[in-house]
Amino acid sequence: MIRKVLIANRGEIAIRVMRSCRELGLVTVGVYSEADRKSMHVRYAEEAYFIGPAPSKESYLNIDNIIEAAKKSGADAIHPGYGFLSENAAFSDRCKQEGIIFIGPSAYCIATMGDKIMARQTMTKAGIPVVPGTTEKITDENMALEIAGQIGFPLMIKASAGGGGKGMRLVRDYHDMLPSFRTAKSEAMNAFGNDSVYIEKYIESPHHIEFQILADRQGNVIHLFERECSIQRRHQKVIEETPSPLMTPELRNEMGKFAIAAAKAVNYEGAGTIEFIVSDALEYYFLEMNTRLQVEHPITERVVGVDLVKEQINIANGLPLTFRQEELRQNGHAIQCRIYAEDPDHDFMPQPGVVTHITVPLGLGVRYDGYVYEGYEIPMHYDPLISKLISWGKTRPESIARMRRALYEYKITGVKTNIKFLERIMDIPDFIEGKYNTHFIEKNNDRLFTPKLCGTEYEDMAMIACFIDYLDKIEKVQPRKFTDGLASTWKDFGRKRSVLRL
Amino acid sequence: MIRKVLIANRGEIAIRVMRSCRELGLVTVGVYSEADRKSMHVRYAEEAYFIGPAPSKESYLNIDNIIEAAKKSGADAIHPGYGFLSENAAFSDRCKQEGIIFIGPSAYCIATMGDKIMARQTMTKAGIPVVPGTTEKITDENMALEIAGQIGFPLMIKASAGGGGKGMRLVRDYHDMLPSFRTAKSEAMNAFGNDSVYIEKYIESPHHIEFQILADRQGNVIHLFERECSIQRRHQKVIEETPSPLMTPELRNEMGKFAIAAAKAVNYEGAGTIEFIVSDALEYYFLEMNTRLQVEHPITERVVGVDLVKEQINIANGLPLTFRQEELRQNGHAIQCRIYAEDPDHDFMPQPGVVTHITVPLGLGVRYDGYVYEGYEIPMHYDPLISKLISWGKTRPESIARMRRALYEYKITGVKTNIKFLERIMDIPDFIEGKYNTHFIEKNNDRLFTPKLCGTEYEDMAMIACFIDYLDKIEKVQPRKFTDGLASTWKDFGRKRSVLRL
Amino acid sequence: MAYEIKLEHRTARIELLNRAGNKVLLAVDDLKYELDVVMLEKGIYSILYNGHSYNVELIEGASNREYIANTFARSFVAEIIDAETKYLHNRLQGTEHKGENEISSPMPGKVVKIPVSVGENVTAGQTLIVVEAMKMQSEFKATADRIVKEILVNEGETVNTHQIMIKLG
Amino acid sequence: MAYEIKLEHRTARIELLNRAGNKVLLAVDDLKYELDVVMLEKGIYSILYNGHSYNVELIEGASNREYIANTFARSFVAEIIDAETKYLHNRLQGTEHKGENEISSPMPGKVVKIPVSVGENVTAGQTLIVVEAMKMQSEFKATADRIVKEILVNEGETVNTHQIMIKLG
Repeated sequence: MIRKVLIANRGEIAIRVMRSCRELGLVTVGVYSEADRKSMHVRYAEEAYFIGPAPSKESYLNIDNIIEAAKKSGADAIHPGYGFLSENAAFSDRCKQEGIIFIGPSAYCIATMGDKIMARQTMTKAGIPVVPGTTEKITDENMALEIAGQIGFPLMIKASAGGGGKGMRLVRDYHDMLPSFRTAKSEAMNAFGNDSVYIEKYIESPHHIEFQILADRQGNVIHLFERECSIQRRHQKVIEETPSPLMTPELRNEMGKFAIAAAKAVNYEGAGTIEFIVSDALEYYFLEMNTRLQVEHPITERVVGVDLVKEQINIANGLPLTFRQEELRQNGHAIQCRIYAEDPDHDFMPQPGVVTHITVPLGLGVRYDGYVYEGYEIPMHYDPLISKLISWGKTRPESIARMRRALYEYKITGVKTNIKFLERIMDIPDFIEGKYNTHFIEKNNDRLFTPKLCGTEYEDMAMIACFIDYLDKIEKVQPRKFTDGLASTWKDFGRKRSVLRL
Repeated sequence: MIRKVLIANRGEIAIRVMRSCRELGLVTVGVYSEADRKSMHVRYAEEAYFIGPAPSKESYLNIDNIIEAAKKSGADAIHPGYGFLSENAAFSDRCKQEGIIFIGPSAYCIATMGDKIMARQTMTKAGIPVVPGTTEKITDENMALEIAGQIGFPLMIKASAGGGGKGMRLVRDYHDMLPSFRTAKSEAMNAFGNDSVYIEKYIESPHHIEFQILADRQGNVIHLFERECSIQRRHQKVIEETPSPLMTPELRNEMGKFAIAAAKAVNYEGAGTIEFIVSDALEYYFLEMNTRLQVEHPITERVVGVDLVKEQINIANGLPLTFRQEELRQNGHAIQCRIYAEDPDHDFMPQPGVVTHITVPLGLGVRYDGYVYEGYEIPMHYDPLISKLISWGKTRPESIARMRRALYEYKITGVKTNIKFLERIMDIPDFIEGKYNTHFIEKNNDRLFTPKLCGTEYEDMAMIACFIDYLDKIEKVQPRKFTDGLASTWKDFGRKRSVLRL
Repeated sequence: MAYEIKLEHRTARIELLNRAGNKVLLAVDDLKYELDVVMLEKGIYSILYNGHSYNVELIEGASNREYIANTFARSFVAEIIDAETKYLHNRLQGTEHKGENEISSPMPGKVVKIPVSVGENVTAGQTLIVVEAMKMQSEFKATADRIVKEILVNEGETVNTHQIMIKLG
Repeated sequence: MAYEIKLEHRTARIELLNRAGNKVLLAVDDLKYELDVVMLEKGIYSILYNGHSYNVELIEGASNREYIANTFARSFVAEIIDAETKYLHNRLQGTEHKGENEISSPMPGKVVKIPVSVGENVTAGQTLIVVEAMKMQSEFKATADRIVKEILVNEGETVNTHQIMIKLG
């Protein structure tokens, strides 16, 4: 049985994993780069080891250093979180060789699902609908043109090793085909060291809907329903919710079965996510599988009532799942907002820097997973995700109202964040009605990027606060006599007026 | 329909009520005494009005001032929270006269249930089991002795207007009867201006179990299951949980029905709580009814999935309940710990003062309802309750493990709190096994008041931190040259050793 | 003496008329305010005005006269203009030229690529420098046809907010 | 020069041997520690020692040499003893008499009742003064038979932590 877990990650996810470990009575081991000595996960962990310089490649992606820290600390398992080494087949394999339990799937699963072309082939063989397109990599330009003709425009060119929107091109007509094919290939080579690309039909107005699954070593696979992840900026999710407003009970049942079949097709083990692309007409296709915990896993935890990290550890211990499909239900509605250190008014430019003040939203139905604290400098080397705010409600409208309330309470000064931008989303009719797809931000551009109009009242209050602060500041430096005269009561106001000179 | 709510309270409950108001889109009005200008509820409210000096009697208990603030602000409803005016029949009545909606029951309900003797009579008439004893007030000493003889020892003498343990005496044998009777009467007179007392059989090893009910104006009454409140210090609850470890489905069903009958017996309206006293043998008796929201309401909210404040407002709006008894179930297990500014090692002496630093527990399954912030001075005039920490788990053991984790994360410096004391409770076998009654703290005295033994390791680390802080401090005041020499790297250590003099 | 405050594009005259503890009487332009102002935590103010409760969070800027002020509705950049500042403002009027000639980074980051060299003629839209922060690369482009006069950073180097990286002629 | 630190009832000798940035080498009594010590927020220290991560929160006491230090396991009262303090400690040795003769409040509160008067003979267990804070009344009692020498507060008055209220003879 696992008793000491090294968390090969940083930021909010490192803390989130450590929390569940602590609840299970497991000892937690953190690792940190030079930029992270003051990071919250080092404070939170019972042990912490240095693993190299700030750039991820030399620390959080450095397999040797992480294995060394695991051995030094005597950790018997490694939880990779998400990102970094979480979907690295070589790392999963290396842990196995070293006799350390990797809390995640086998190298085989990761490799199969990591290569998009191989994944498409595997899914097709298992009878799971995939987006119409090629199941082979395309190298030849003539072949690319020919296949484009067969599939029809618009279409997508995608990198086989892809992710995060890199090596991806939307092609709307024939004469853009070759230039796009060439740039996609070169981008893929630059980003992944592999220029394999394939071609898919482009689904107009697509929805991203994913299913959470859990699979144990005994071959039991269950799904924990869907998450709607269509609100994205720069191909990155911003808001997720469950249940999906698009979903019907029949569709959920059908897609859930396919999600289970997909996991079974690769003998999956652990927690994973099957992503689907769904059209407005509710046609759905397998898009990819994420062989790790997702950033948005908390909304599933809240609605289904399961601690996914504990389940991962349970499975890694070789134990069977503790519940059956029929026992799970969706209770109420949950929404997650991702809080980024970024400037939505300037193309979501990232904003590293020092957090000077923070007020966290709390109370009924609010979950907060974060890692920054007052005085902490958010380093420029890693992801701009500061925290995740999760609201729960009995109904979707209550969940939205609660998120609006939580965003109102949430205050961070020192670095720019997308909090106000998220608040605006909560007021957009398309969102309130649950009628949106991945074009949501584009479509609601006008309302999302115009700051709220406010009366001069707020301007005046801002000025007054600055003024009083300034006066008190200079008073401290060069005290004048007037404060004594002012230490009288409010009643003297009439008499004293204009006696003072500043 | 209500659109603007004045919250006639302070501290965590004022904020908790405002949160739900905000989610409903209602404007919130706060009130504050002289001691509370900097209190969080003034920051949180959209409007705030001054209602008098620090002592409660002159502000939070001053009906005229509160009504005046309501009128000035144009509030159409008042939420009283708990404590203060929440169970004041005259206040409920006054609101009615002034045309302001009182979010709570009628003056009749409050008065009937507030007088313990009248409540006993009413319940007995409605067929609800009450603790064997008198249903009349006892004035005559001979009568007291006679009744004591009939009921048998041990017995309790209680003030009719009582609460908080005042005017209450446990009598174990005949010769203590008269002295106890006299002090109970005089205490009751001092505390409540009313020396009515009555006599009840004393239930050995009692459990306090209460049922949450909701009743609308249409006459629908439902219960939202029980809360176990037996862990008490100085007759005040410290930890509550739901479901109760003592409960069986049959008993729950039976007691729930009586709770509904009790509410119906007084034509109750709003949220209320029926408190029962339960013996180890599972005999149960009506103890009293709290005609308001309880401090421990969040555990019910978490397990049943209902926002009780929203339901109160819904009922106050004259709307019928939005769900039926059959639709409610208990999901998982919730525990609440009350965090007090007090010193458990010195008889739980209250500890007002300035909070210098605070780290709030967060993440999956944790709810935090509080009101203090860094730099805030907890005033000496009001309750020592700083916050309530609520943990949820799929099972009772998970809920305990999560509370232990949350308490570990929770840090407050500047004032003494009972956090460590609560941590110790989580480790007591009686608590873990759910085998406890109101004598829990007494019974586990030895383990609860002995600080954890710790190795010299923690002592050394504490000394080292003080030492380094001190050095850096004096260095700032009188900089010596040595820091330059020290700005080298770790590698130089061997060479440099003992070159430095401090 | 009254002060002037510049808040975004608005400049207002502000004058303290009386003060007793929290209670403040002041005028902003022609409007008189009777307020209860109190600092709760460092830089966090609570203002009560006509029953309304306002919270303003201040972050001090480069000088002690500059602030970022966050309110419920939005965030403002503010500057207190005292006599000295006014004098400087007037003196600088018309002599200041900013932007266009200098490429600076709006955030801390690492220079990953400089695809131009000193003396090179660049055309509008041409990428001059690529800076990476938080896993995102930002390309800084020429807004008009110009000449690269000076390159002040190297590839791989870390830059701070507002640090000038390239000068154009 | 080494310092002495008093932590609750233990007094230890502590000496800084070397320091380079966060890295500190020091000795506590006979134990040498090679540590990574860093202040994260005001008064909050993170210490890494042999891979173990310790957090210590400090609150400064009445003087800059006094601290309350909170660790995971428990909270300690600490005092740095420099040459001056040592001298004072030695000088005061044997001349100090505390408690017993003075009744002071352990917390801020309000005096609600003083049932004794100056000159009165009181017996052990007799209530001398009642102070209320946070809705709870605390009774302060005589621990032995004494005489009330002085009463320094009035009923209804507010008292601070450690303020002396009654002197006994």
